[in-house]
Amino acid sequence: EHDLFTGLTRLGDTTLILGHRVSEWCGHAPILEEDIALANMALDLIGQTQLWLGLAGEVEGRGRDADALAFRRDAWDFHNLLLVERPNGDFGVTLMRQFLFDAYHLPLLKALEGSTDARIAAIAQKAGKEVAYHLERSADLVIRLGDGTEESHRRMQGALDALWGYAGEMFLGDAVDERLAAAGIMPTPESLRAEWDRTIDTVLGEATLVRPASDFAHKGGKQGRHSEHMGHLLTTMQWLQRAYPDAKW
Amino acid sequence: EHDLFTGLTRLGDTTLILGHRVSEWCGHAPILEEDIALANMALDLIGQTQLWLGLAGEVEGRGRDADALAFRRDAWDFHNLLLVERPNGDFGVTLMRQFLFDAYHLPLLKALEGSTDARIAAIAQKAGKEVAYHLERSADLVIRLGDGTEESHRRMQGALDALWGYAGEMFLGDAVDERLAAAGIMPTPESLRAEWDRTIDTVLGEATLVRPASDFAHKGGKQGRHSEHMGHLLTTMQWLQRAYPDAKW
Amino acid sequence: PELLAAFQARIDAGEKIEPKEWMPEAYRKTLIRQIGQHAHSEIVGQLPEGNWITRAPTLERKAILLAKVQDEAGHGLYLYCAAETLGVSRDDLTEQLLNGRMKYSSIFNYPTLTWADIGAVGWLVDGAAIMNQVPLQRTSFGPYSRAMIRICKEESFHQRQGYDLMRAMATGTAEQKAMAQDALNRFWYPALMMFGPSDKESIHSTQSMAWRIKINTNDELRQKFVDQTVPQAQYLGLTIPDENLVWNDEKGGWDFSEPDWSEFYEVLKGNGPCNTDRMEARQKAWRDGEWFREGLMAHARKSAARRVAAE
Amino acid sequence: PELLAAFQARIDAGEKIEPKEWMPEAYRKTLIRQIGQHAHSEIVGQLPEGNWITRAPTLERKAILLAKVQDEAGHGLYLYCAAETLGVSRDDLTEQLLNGRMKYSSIFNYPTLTWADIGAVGWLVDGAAIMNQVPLQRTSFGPYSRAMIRICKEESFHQRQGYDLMRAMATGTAEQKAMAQDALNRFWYPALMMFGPSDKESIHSTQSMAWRIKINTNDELRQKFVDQTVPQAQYLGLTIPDENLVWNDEKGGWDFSEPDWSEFYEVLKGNGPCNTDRMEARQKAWRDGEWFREGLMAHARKSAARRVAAE
Repeated sequence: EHDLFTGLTRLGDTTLILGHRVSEWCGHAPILEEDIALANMALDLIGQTQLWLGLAGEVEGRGRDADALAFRRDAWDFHNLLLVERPNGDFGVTLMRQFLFDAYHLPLLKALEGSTDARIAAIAQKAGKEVAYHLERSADLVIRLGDGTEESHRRMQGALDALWGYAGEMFLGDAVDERLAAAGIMPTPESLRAEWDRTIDTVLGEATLVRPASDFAHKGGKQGRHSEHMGHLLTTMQWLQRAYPDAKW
Repeated sequence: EHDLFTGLTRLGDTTLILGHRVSEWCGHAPILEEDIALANMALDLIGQTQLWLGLAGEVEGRGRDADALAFRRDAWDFHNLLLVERPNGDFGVTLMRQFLFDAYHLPLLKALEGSTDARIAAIAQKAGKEVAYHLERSADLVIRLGDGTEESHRRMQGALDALWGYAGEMFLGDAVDERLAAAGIMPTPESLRAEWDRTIDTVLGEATLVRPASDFAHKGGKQGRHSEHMGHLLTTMQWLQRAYPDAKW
Repeated sequence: PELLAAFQARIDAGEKIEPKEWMPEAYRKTLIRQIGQHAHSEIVGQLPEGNWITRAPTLERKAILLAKVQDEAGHGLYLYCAAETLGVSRDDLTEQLLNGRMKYSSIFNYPTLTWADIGAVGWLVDGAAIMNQVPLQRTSFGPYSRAMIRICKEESFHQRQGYDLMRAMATGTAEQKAMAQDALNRFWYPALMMFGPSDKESIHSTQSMAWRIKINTNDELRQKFVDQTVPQAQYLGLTIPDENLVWNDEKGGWDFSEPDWSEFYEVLKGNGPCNTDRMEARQKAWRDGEWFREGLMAHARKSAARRVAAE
Repeated sequence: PELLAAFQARIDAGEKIEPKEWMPEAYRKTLIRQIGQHAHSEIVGQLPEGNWITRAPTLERKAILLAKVQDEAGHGLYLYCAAETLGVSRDDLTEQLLNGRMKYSSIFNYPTLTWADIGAVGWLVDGAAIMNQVPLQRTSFGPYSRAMIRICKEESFHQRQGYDLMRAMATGTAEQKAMAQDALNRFWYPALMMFGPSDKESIHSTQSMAWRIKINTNDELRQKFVDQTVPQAQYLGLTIPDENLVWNDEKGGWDFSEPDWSEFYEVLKGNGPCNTDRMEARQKAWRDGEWFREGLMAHARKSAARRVAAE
């Protein structure tokens, strides 16, 4: 059960933190269509967070709901991927982060649709529809900007290079992953790599971007070891719940 | 007594928030000498905060010490000037904010040295020595950058224009100020204007910068009506005390 | 003059004017200004609410706020499209916003200082906006009228959500209640200002009303807003910050104090608490996004060239 | 070769070498590298601590941390000055830091994740640094030796403050204690790495020791550090994350596990948790400060010209 709780927080914390990062763009996007798209994506991710963390709280059975998990834990209890806590940077970094993640997120959800845990399968099914659209959109934009002007190409390649070291963690399993996979509850991270590689190679190819050669991967987020950025993000995200612990909102 | 508490928090909140803003530069200044100077200035301002807010807590007599006042109030209970909560911007904005403030801070402290309240006079005397140096330094840099390259001139003039609307609040008294002045405890804000004007005109003249014509003044900080920036600053500054209310540090 | 008379006759008959039909130049210009300002307001209006999205206290509230801001950006989009049918491009309008020649609603130059302000914006600001917009569903220009119908539906949803947030605050802890009251104190008069100065002062009103670009007078709408809002505040247990507020049996409405119109003109001049920050935020977004927009255009040109080459 | 022998004789006699005196080119180069790296470490070392200055939990702790970071920038300044006496400018050295040709201490590529990390940095990182630096007070190059004397005094003050912070955490609430233990867990092995790989692996060591640029072997210093730190951890009630830690009566010291040297080389290669962020922060500071530095220089030129004109 503790494994399941951990696995669910890995899913829910990742959508939460990415949703938060995306929501930081609100009102500052380069065109109105992107303001709309980013808000929509953040909304989807926060919605998925409610489901994953809600289920995590249920599984834990200690009376913590999704909000308690989102707003009352400190950094080391979060299990999100390091990739999603990277700062937004310019719009190219935000977009590339989204694409690298979407290309993993979709096969992950497809695999979770086959979970032996019906609750997980149901959430994955709902989320999968949203994320299929996220991937379509982020892949399309990566292509258009990679194969756009010299500057847009340079920025997208720079974003790719900068984020590449944070992509590998998505495919690094640990003992928890293995046990969850053995029980048919969640796929092993490694099993998602091939499809991701295919998507990445196809899209980067069309985008005229060069896939970095290094396979070094930063890790630790899934185990609660985060970057310095995480603590700053939480000061903002959790402010009201921390400052007014007795309030209902 | 409540007036005295308010007056003291106006002093201490202003040094606190400015000290915080200055400390945000740590490790990011344009030259090493500035890293040192900024840390030193922040240190002075935080030291002054300890004295002002410590005395405020004493005067209030409800068991709140300087830390309780600094870390456990929300934005509307802070009485700092709007000027000091302005974001750092580029180094020119930070420097200009400092200069506009120092040129007011020094005569303020000189006047406070004559306070009928001996505790206030003593703090002012100690702080005055530090602030004399702050002003010397910020005035000198404003001159050198104003009369530097075309770009440094443009940036300093831009900073001056952007901050000008926040300078006037330093000289706007309210009923609290009047009562404190009547009791000989603190000077009226208005009484500090002439010396400030002289300093500003001299330094801007040497710096080849143009004093903005407008005398519009944003106000409200002293009364607890802040800008949107204040809330964000507090999420960071107060994080640990809010997240771990039972801890001693 | 004959055209003009026919045009006015159509309006008087309640017909909609469509983009390709003849219209007086002044009608077109007035509409562009009004629709453009309205669109800009939706865009700039994202900022005060966006200010709290990253601090929303629950996932549900965060989702609601995100959905709301998304809707607002969407409204901006409809309205720019409506304006475009009058022959002005979105980029033109944006440029006029950024160089200060076009305005946006002054209300967004006030800051959102506490979480309760998000409630107050929904309840009072959207409330006032709806009051202004409901009649515009019947405006004479077809695309504008249709955009308004869609927008009003969503806005009234936002207003209910804002009121619900306010209710949670007003019935919460002492601190929450204080935040709620403070938000009402700060937003009440700016909300009243949203209807504009008394029509006695307004030059353009008569012509706009004849053209059915404006349907009610500012004072009518302001009265309606007060009459609607006072009982809502009472229900929340909050006090409207107006000592002169009193029920007037004769007119069947509330008497209330005028807002401080000198503040209104000061904010209009650029001296509101947030004018500079708002404009800077929009200018920065536009500037930082230049490479993105150019990248997309370059790609579109390349794709088009490839398609031609392939034919 | 005669010069060389005489030079070595002076060093062996414990004399100080001063900047204007003859010295072998390799001695000069080695010193520039060593002093430069040390200076860069002070500069980059501001970042992990600066990360918590804005979140320091009390005014007193904030003041202490500010004073410490200020000292470190000051140390950077002395050291750059010492390096300048060897004929290399600060700007040169800075450029080499920013383009990656010179390194800074790898320890600063680890993040500060909780407030306890600030204590751990003072206690362990400054502790290890002092262990390295105390012997360097007796180093053969005069300016370096004098800089070290001044630096060591301040560093040991920092270490005591770090230990005091750690004590407050370790004797605080359960959460604070957990943060303290976690900080020790994360910083223990990186601190051990600060002494460098075993001297058996180190190529430069022999020559450097002959020149008294290096006084003790890496392993000696590491042992000394462990022996000093273990009882301090015990006093705090914290557990050193090493199952093999055991007192060895024979050698009169603790046996301990080697750090994971593959991690060390990985971090050195640029793959530490914060290498990229640290370099970006420094590059951004330098880039953003260009106009400032140029402004000052332009003003200095103008002033000089005016003085000349006035004469």
